[in-house]
Amino acid sequence: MVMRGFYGHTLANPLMLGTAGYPSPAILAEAFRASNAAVATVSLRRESAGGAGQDFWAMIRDLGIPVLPNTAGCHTVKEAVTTAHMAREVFDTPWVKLEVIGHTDSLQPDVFGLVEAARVLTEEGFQVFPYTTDDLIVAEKLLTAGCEVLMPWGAPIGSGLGLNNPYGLRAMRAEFPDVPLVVDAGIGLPSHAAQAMELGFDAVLLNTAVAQAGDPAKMAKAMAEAALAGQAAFVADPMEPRDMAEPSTPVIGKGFLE
Amino acid sequence: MVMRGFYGHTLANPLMLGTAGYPSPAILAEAFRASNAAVATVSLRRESAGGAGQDFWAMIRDLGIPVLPNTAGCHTVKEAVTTAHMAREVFDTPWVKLEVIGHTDSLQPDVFGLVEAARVLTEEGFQVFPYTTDDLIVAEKLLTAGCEVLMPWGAPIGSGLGLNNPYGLRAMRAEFPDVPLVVDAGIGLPSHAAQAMELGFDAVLLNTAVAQAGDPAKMAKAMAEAALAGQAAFVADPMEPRDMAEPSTPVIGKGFLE
Amino acid sequence: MVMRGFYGHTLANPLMLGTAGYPSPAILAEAFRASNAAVATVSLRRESAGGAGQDFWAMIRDLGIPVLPNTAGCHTVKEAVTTAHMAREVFDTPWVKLEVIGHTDSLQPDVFGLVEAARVLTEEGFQVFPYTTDDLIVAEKLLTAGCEVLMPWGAPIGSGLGLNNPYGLRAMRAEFPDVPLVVDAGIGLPSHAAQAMELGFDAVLLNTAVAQAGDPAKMAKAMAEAALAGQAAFVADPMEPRDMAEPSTPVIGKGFLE
Amino acid sequence: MVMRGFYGHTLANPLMLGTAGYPSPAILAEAFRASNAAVATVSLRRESAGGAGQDFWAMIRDLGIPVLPNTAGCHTVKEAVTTAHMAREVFDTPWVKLEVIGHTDSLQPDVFGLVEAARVLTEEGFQVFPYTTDDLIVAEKLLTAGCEVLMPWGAPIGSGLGLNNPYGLRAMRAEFPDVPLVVDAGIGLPSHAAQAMELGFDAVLLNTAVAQAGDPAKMAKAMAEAALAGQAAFVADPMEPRDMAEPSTPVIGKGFLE
Amino acid sequence: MKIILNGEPRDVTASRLSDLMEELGFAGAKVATAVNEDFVPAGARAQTKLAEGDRLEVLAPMQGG
Amino acid sequence: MKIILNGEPRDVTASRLSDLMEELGFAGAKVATAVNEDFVPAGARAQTKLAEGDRLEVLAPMQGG
Amino acid sequence: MKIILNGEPRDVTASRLSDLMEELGFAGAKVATAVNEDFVPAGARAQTKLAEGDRLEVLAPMQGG
Amino acid sequence: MKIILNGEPRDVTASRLSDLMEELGFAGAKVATAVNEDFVPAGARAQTKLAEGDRLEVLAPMQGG
Repeated sequence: MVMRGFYGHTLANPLMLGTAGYPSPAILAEAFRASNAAVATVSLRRESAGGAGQDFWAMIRDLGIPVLPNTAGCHTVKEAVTTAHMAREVFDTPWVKLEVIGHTDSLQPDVFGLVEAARVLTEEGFQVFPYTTDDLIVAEKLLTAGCEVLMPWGAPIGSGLGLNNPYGLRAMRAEFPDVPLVVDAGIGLPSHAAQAMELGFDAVLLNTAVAQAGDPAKMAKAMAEAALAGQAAFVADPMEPRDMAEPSTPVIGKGFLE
Repeated sequence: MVMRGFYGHTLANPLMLGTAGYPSPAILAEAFRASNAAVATVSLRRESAGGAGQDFWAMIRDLGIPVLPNTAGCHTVKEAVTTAHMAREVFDTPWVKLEVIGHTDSLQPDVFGLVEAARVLTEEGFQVFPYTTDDLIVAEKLLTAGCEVLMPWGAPIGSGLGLNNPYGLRAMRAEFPDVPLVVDAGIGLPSHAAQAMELGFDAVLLNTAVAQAGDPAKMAKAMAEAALAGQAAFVADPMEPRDMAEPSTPVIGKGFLE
Repeated sequence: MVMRGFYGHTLANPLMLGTAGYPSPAILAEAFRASNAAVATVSLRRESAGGAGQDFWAMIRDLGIPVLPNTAGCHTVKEAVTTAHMAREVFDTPWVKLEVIGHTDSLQPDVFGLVEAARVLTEEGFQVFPYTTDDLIVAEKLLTAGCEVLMPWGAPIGSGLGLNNPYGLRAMRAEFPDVPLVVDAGIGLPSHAAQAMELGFDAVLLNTAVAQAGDPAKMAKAMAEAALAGQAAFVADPMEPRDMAEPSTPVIGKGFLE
Repeated sequence: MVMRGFYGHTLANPLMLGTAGYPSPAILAEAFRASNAAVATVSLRRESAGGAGQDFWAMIRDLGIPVLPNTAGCHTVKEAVTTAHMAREVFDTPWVKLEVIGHTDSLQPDVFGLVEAARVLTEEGFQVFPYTTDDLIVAEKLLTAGCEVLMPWGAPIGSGLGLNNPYGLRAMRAEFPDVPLVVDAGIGLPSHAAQAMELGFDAVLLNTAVAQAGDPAKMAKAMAEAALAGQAAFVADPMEPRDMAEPSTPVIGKGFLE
Repeated sequence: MKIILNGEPRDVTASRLSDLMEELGFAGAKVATAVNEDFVPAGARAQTKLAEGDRLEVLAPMQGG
Repeated sequence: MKIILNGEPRDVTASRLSDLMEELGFAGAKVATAVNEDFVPAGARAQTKLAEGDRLEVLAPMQGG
Repeated sequence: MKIILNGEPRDVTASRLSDLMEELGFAGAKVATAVNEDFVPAGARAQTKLAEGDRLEVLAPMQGG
Repeated sequence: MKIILNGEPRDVTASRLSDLMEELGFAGAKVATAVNEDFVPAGARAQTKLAEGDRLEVLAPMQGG
């Protein structure tokens, strides 16, 4: 199996997990331990007098895994670029999950701003993880802009709908055989995560489905296992589905008993 | 989580694995070890002069897990009942995976013969695992006949198409909350196995998808992990899918940078 | 195109329409006129002192199309058979839409009672239209019992979910090339009706989707047109879907303009 | 029902039909007559010595319906703009179906070139029908560029796969309630056309599914009827699909016969 | 005598079903009859006598799906 | 005498099933037997005699799904 | 002189596009023209001169999807 | 002087950003700063002076998806 590196970094496992919306920091930490997630996505927000951000950071640091800061909520190139710079200083990493949001309801990426911001940030030495759509031309432009990873959405952020357009994701995999691909957003169940990996993707990035589950730690672990299972299936060369059924028990040699 | 017993037996994990069509006995054994499958399905066939069946049996016995003999290929009640008796003597178990095939191409069960054979066998002390459809009335009759497990198909045997009618399987789960349910046949990928368990099923039974994979052991393990992941997700109380997207990163507190 | 007859009767068009649950008798009549439905399904109910049934009958008779009395709500063979006899006397037709309901919520047919009732009624000279599932073995038994039409459900009655298992319906069409097949129940939109006919079915039977639409007459007409369109498409030999794109506008001869 | 105009022009019916790949000019003309298509899409290609284009034009002109020239095969803004100008002169219409192809296999539009070309052409007085994706942000930019119509693909051109992502198309309809929307490309069957219209779209544009059908005229008519049926259903306010079934025949008043 | 008409208790005079149908106002109506859950064809009503407590069903055409 | 063993004609000497199993080399094998489509438990083989033309099935464990 | 007509080399006499169209038999035809990848409207053909090696595209209505 | 700190009006004394961070209790905190929507790296805070009405953003690590 080709292990595609993420800017030279090989993921410990194919799960990237978000840190938002958990019932408590303790449960968040438990979810990460249980799932052995390879990456933790984080953001920057206004620091409170109480220094809430400092406590959060201490907790994340203790997870001992790479952090991927996002530019969530940014609607312009300038805003995203500035946020990326601040994140690089705070988190001390060249990685950035680049979000340039074009639509407030669906949180669909603005692919125009995305490509421009990706170009700017790459030139400034960032390693960009672009949150994008399954548009192959946009993908091509992101690669030309210097991205070495693509993260198409499966469905709108927080929807849990799964893969709305498996055809598009399959086409993306076929088009860019050497590029690490991550399904980012939309995954609601382990079967969705498995399906993404069965398509040959390199990882899944999710948050809401874990944070809002009744038992986030259990769900996080389930997501990680399903992603690994889907990955293994892809490597194991699955059977071709057949339209007509065939017996799996050989009929030859069957006794005559009627 | 309710652990529904199979005639008093609790499965070590939610995977029942078939023993047909592997490239070699060694690979079969490897697939069972790798997946830690809880049950092995087997059949009875005419013994050859060379005693092929004896070697096969030695290998299966070494797996050290419960065997579930099937009545594969039987098209009549009498044939299925006789086969079950012979299997009970040979395998020394009251368990029988009851197949009364009604359609040679699709291997669709004959639900009429199935219910009748289930009644007869139950009276004769068998513990019947009926391979059936998602028909709720047939299911009711099988339970009345004494079955304590139901095994509806997901898709035709050997098709690998997955769950052709998730609605019907979901209805079955809702209708029989206390009955152990197994999706038997049709599963081609780990995501299918996960989906079945996410519906609240108690196990999956598969064979072709593992035996015909390029790497059966790897696929077997993937199927087991996906089934466990789906089961865990069901227990963890998944989020409700949402038609409209929501941000998973809280926008409150976002910096003003444009 | 093979025009499969319904007990020797050729349908004027592939729509059978129910008469239940309309806002008013006037709207019901309008829906039938607008759709030019070929058959009207009716039932028998206790006559009121006021003679409500007499008025209903006058209205239906004026539609001037064949009526298909059902045995809706019958849960036993005896009840269904008796109802069929009463219907034959009242409606003066050998046709009966045979429903033997096995499950009160889903209104799933009891295929055991169905086959038995079909046998009895056929022997007594009825022409049975059995409301059944997509079970091929049940279908075979219904034909053996004397049925010359099969009416599998698409989804539970009144659900409007469409075709829950197109695979099963397709298999049914392939298995019984000479038998008139009708998708009865579950159709909620014209696209569902078209899909059923594209599978090669001979008609669709629906009620709720029309009666409960905001504009029943408009919806009835839409259903009829979609059914006809699907039927025409099946006859017109549709293209095979392709996994990859193909230019429809010829590339050859394109001017060189860059 | 809101009849959304196409640059002030109201379509006679919701079908736009392509003119490519028919077995013969006679069959093409028959398909247009049979379907009463509202618009004919055409292209520009190098004229032969024999003047093949002149004959083609005579035949199209005789259809007596508006023509929509495309820029099929153009991969750059300049090429598309030049082609549009030449088309405007030849076909004497401000309408242009703007295609800027970004991907040779999938014929996926290059949304960057598309928006730029749309801006240029609008400024030069064209009325642009952009062949685009279901990307809401691209759609917004196309409208800002002056487009008053959007034509998202359902699936790759010539694939006949139908609507690969109904969710995205539904979101587009919800986002732009006042903009005429056309599903362009991917439609292979009447049920696909009906589904697009049931989503509230204003028309469908197709070609291959008709031209490559065994009987193009019959298929063209079927597509038109299905589109009209889907449109009518949308207007008629369809029932909500229900997860649990309900009887469509009222049980009240049922006779007691068992 | 008392019978059960369409599930409701009812005091009636006539015992012959044909007369009873008259009495109940169903003369000439488009209805089918069953007594004690058995179908009684119109032609057999004249020879059919009801007894105290018998259950009579009188069914008419109604909407159906 | 001639019997049908697992679908194939076969000349055999023993008529008692238990002896026949020995003769056929199935002694002690993990197999189940049926004569003329009826199951014969191992314990009943000694009392079971086969006649000319009888059909004997000897089934053993084999792969199954 | 030699030009490229619709991608093919071609020997032509006329240099004014309007005359050239006559020479090429496109007089009055429903076609649009481009020279060296730039659109030349019909009205501008008379003022448009072609030189050795110019690329002329003459496009006509054709089937399209 | 009055500035806007994270969107809220705030009276402050120090004008040099580094001093101001002390004054605001952010000394040594894991935060990044932006003045009037431009990023100010930690190393540049000492040379950065704020004026009346300037907008200061002080951002810290927080949960994200």
